[in-house]
Amino acid sequence: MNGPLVGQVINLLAALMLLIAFAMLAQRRLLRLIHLFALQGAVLTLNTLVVAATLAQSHLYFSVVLNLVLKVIVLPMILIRLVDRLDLRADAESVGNLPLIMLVAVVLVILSFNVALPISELAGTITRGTLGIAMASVLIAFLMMITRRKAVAQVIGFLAMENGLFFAATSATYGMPMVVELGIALDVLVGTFIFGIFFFQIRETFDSLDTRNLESLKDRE
Amino acid sequence: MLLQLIQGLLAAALAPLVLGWLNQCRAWLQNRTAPSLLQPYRVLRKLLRKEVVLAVNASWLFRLAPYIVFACMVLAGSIVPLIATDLPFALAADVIALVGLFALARVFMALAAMDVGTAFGSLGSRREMLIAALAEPALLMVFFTPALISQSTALTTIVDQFSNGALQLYPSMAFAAIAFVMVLLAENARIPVDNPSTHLELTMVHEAMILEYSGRHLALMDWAHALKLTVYMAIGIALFLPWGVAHPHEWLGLPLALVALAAKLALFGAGLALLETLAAKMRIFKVPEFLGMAFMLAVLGMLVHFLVEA
Amino acid sequence: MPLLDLILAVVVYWIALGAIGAALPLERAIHARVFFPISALGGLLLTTVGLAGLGNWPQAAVLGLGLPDLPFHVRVDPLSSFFLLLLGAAGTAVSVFSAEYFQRGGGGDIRLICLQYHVFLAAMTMVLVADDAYLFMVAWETMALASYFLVITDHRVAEIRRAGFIYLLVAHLGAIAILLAFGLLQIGQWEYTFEAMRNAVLSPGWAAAVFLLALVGFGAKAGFLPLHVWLPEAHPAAPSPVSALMSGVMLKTAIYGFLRVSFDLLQAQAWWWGVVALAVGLATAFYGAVFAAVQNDMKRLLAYSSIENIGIVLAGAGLALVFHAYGMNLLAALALAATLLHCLNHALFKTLLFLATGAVMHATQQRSLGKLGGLIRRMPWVAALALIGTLAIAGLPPLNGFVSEWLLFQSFLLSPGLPNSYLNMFIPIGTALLALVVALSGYVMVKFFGTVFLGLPREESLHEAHDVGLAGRIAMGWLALWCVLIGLAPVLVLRALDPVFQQLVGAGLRDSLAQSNWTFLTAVAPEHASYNPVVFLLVIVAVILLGAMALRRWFPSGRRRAATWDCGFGKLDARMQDTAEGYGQPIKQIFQAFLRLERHHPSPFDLHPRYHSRIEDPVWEALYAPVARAVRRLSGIVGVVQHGRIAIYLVYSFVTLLLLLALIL
Amino acid sequence: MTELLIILCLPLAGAALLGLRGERSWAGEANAAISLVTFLGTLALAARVVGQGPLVLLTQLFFVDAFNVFLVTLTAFVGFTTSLFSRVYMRVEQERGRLTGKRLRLYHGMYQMFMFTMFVALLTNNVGILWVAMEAATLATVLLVSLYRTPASVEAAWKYFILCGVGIAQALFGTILLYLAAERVLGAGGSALLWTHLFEVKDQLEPTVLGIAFVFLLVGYGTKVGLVPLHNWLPDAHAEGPTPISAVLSGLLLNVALYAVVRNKVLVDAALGTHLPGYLMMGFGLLSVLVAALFLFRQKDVKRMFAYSSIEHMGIATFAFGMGGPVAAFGGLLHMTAHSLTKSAIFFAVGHAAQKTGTQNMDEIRGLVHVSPAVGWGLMVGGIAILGMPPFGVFASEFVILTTAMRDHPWAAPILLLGLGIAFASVFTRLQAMVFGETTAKRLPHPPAMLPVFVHLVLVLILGLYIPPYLAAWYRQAAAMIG
Repeated sequence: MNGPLVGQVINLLAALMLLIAFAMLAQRRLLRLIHLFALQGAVLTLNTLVVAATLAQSHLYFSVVLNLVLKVIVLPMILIRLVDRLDLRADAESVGNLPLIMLVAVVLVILSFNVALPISELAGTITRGTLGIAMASVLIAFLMMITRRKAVAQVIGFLAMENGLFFAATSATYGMPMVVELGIALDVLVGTFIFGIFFFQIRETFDSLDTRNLESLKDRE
Repeated sequence: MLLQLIQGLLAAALAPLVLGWLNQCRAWLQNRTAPSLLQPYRVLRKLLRKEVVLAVNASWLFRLAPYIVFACMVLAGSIVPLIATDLPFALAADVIALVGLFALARVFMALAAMDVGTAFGSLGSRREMLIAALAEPALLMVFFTPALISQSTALTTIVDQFSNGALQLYPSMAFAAIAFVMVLLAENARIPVDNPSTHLELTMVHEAMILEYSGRHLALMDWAHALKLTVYMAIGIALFLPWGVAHPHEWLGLPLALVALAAKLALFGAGLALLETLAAKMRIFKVPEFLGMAFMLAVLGMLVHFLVEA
Repeated sequence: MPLLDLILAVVVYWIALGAIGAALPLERAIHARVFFPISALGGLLLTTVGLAGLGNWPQAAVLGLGLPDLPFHVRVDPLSSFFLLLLGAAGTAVSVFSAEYFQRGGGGDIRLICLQYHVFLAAMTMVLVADDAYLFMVAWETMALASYFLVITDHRVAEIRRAGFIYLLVAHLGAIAILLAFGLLQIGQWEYTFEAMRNAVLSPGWAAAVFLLALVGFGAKAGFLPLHVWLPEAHPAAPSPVSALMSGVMLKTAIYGFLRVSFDLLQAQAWWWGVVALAVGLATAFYGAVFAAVQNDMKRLLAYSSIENIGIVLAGAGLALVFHAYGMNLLAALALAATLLHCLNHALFKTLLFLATGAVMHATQQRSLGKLGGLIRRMPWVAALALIGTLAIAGLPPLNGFVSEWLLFQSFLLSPGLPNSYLNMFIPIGTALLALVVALSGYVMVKFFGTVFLGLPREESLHEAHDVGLAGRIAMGWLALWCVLIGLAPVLVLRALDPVFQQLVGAGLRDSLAQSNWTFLTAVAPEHASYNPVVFLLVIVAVILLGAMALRRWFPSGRRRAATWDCGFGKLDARMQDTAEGYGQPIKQIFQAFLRLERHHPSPFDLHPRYHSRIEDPVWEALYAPVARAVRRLSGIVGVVQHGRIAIYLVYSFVTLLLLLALIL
Repeated sequence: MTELLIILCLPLAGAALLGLRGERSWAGEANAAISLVTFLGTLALAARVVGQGPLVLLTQLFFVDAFNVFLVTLTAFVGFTTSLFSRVYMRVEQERGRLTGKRLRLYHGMYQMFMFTMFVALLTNNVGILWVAMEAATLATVLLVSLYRTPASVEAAWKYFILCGVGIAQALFGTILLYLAAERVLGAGGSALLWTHLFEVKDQLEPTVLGIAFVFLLVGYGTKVGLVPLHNWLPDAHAEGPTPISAVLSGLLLNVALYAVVRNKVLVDAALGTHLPGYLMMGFGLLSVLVAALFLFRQKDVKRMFAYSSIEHMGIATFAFGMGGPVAAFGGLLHMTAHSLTKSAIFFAVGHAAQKTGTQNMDEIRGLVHVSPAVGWGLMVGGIAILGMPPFGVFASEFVILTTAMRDHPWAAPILLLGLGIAFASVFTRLQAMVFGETTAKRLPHPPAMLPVFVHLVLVLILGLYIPPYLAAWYRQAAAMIG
């Protein structure tokens, strides 16, 4: 595919990433949240594939496979099995006043564009335009973690943030060196396992995954 | 050195006489028949012959104190320029050292009073120390003014400077003189502050301290008290009426100095007696105001010296 | 052997002694009888080194220890050797006394006390020879730390723990102020040796800042007015030999530090520094005297009296600063002579009195004045030596207390020579306040000696009080001897101290003292004022002997013991004497404005009416309580930050990120 | 080269072995033995680096210079002494029934894994691997914080995980931007993230990108260092986790995080030219000192109090490195060493004290000196040292830092001293109440392992009075490189 079309496809995929991020922010039902997360992983992998294919970045193929396996198949499957074991299928949580959060998210997008503007001029990659979007998705994932009360939702926010970061890496510098990428993938995988262990620990001690009862340690009389 | 010895003995001998004269003046002013001038000597002789009765738990301090107090007063007597100014002992102490000497005597008297362990002894010593504590700042300010004028704190220099200098009226010295008299009354337990002849537990200060003494110890204490009064009057005279003291190496000036001294002491004694008959004894906690006023007068004298004379 | 090596040898000797003492598990009696007398030898050596050091040239050296680019610098000059002399004299006496004091109990684990005691002595010596900011700070706070551990030897009592804490806290805050002062003195080249600080040229503003910081920093350790609150708590809490060492010597290291900074490093540039020091000094002296008069605990009384004497020392130093700033160096030397001599005198008689209280507490296990009395018969030696100490501290002529006060009065009386007319008028009023303080100290000491040693014993247990042992007599005798000697031959002492005056103010008293023979102490010139202690003593003794002989020969009369006069109403007992509180009542009455008095009057219907009154230190309410409340409120506000909700923590991280990004772009 | 292998592979092997056999009685001894051998390895490596200067090993994957070799040795030493302490501590915990065999296995396995991640983070030359190692360190310790399964420890572990995870994520973004800037100068491929290359080329890097990168890196690694606005996880994690873990967290993890921040600051400083990174770090440092000091005032739990004291000391070290200049850097390095030695010693003593009195609430710990003089005096002397009282090393470093601050930024010195003053007042009241006074605590059956505590305190005392010449040369070499 010739140059401008590739740029348009990549920008399209980036826009899709941002849309999914907004959707996850607003999603109340847990199960649908996991599906959205898997979708975001898929879009990310697709984007990396396009970049690898069109710009002859051979080492990216390896990370495409890695992402596909990790972020589209393994992690969502682990999360869904966890949700089944913790029988949270029907769990839903009321997100705070949604319009305000959305407004903050929009402001975040604007802010990240302005911050990313000077950087993107410097980046040599043609995908530099999407750096702003990558940063926005990271900050929105951060916002999602702040607004959610359920432990699982916070973990999904954390993983979404990882997705955002990975997307930033591909758009800024065509991905990180292989050793580092492997390390990050390993960390994310182990992290998710440990989150799983935590879910069971929290259930044992608090028999509910609501972080509201995780507020006893404080210094205020 | 001989002259020095004479002055010491003279002061000791003269003291009871001055006290006798003072009592005589007071008697006349209160139109009572006055006791004879030599009555204090007879009292001393009587006491010296009597047997000493010591309290059961009196320690060596109690027995030693009278001697120390008497010795201090004799030393003070020999330092103050009664008849001549170039005496060897005069250099041994300046005005501050004199105040220190009186303080030494007073501390020993207070300690001896507390040694016996009765209420009167500690009551007397507590009040004596209080009065002394409040009197010392005033006394120091009184000495400060003449020291400023004559650039020295040694009594002999002050006397020389005032007596042979031109006759000059110093208003600051007037303030200092009044303050000095008030301090004298306080220090020597005269009427406005303490009644020397009373034995009323509540009011007595000096008497309370020597209540337990008897025989020769009491004699020494009374003699020292009289000597202290004489020395104070002598200091007053040296500071404020210095004329007539024999100048150095002037042998023939001595008899004249003696006569001048006697006259001045008589005058001072009469004045004191007048003051005592006029004033009534004040409450012990009024004494701080009395001495505060003395202090104010002395400070005023010094300020006047700075403003007017310097 | 140059002096410096001797001094460092003594320091190492003491530390080694402490370490061995702590290591060997000997039982108490042997421990005390062996280690403390040996350390007294170190004290003696230090005294001789101090004396020798006064004479010759300053020696400096650099030790291997310390930071790589700021190794320890040590230096002995006349000023530090004078204070070494002071430390040696008092230290020897205290060590000898502790040999006996710690033998029979005295609280706490003897091995720890031995370690901390010797580290304390070594630290004080290092403070006096330190020549750079780092070694000074290390020695300064090690001294504070060692004395803290000594203060809380028997830490089972809550008040002692509280006293120890306040003491170390104020000492630490003082050290922070001193560190700031040194920081300002190096004006930007990271040069922290005293040598560099001496020739550092500071603008008047910074120099004033350094002076005020030094005043606050050393004041916290010496006990100047607003920062003195720890002293009456900490000194009584420590075992008596330690409180003797703290009161006698440690306060003087603070004065040494103050003199070193204001005279040596800053060369006393502005006259108003002196006035500030004078004012604070007089206020401290007055405050100490008044509070001492109303105490009824033996050691608290002595602690407040230490505050009073430190106030007098500071007043003298202030006056010397004023004279030096106006270039009247001879008068500055006179004022400095009064200051240093009073430091030495106070070290001697205060140590003597604290050792006496130690002996009394050991014999009677009583500390409150209300439960003592009549000990002069059971403990004649202690009473006699304490009498010498009492007379000296009250400033009575033949002894050393009077000499330093006489010099101080002379320098005050010479102040009208100052060109500044305000000072000419205000300083004499300061003199009057000083006279009041001296007289009050007489009052306090009569109360102390009277209630403890004289009168009837107020408790039955006092009857089997035993006198102090040989070691105690030697220690107290050594101090009393020094008091008498300095009292009788002040001129010799001042001639020895002349190099110190030359070093600090550039003028000495040598020529003004040389005009008359050694017995006459003269201020500026003989005709101006002179005082001859030898004549005083000789005449008094002569008159006593002659009087006694004359009376025995001419009026021989017997002596009989009989009951004391009881106004005829029956048996006199100990309860009828004045209590310590009663003795302090007039002062409480007159100076009520300065005291925070809480009086509890029994009501007429009480079954067993009890009257008690408590005197508190108003400074505590005025300065310390508000600070503590402010910090508590502040930490309350800050506490809100950590309130448990994870979402809020994430918001903190988020907001910080955004703020920094905004800052960057 | 062989030392590097020992240092890296041994802990990994240890982690595997102890992971499987952790509950056995000899597990504690094995853990200590492995740590000892690793420590000897680090000593050999240090001797080699001091002798021959910086080394680049394993095809540029690992880089050892004066700065990180001193931290590696310190980490290994404190790791070894903590393992000695944890041997006794864990046996007592087991007897009190608070730990099952399975959890002991997890504990010992994760302990060695944590040491491995520390060494990798310190020794790696690749900034990306540095990030991965930090993330792995968080993963290793998070399960240990919730070892006791009490509600509070689970909550602490959860917060620790989420906050550090988010923080580290931002550090990753910072690393990506750094990589972006480096790639423009060093060309694509793996070498752009190697610290040695970055160091040579650090002044040609793009300023604006590095500025933003440093912000992300500072906030990311700052969360791990525990600088104030980002510190919230630290007190909970230290108070609720087992004491050896608190000692290791306080003593080592904070140092390594600060090491990462300083590594990046060196690059960004040269690139930006302005003193901005320094001012940012100084700002964070001062804020940490003041706020932590105020927090100290109202603490009830002893480990929580000393956690806040760690925040305060890390604030001082960050402030020192922020000031820049060889002398300040020297002070910062000395402070990191003295702090980690003293703080770990204090946590050992606190661990024993808590076991003796059965509680961590300071109001119920009384009269330790009577119960067991070793623990009592260890805690008191440790407390005195950490509060910066002179004869000890912490005062030496604070003296250097304060005096340099007075020279370069006089306005900062009073704030620092105010913080130190308040901290002294608040900590000392509780310390004195705990160590002295009447007591009801019973004596423990077997003697506490107080040897590590006194070894640490003697080292800190030596640092306070006399810094050995080769150590001083070592610090100066590292400081010159940082300053």
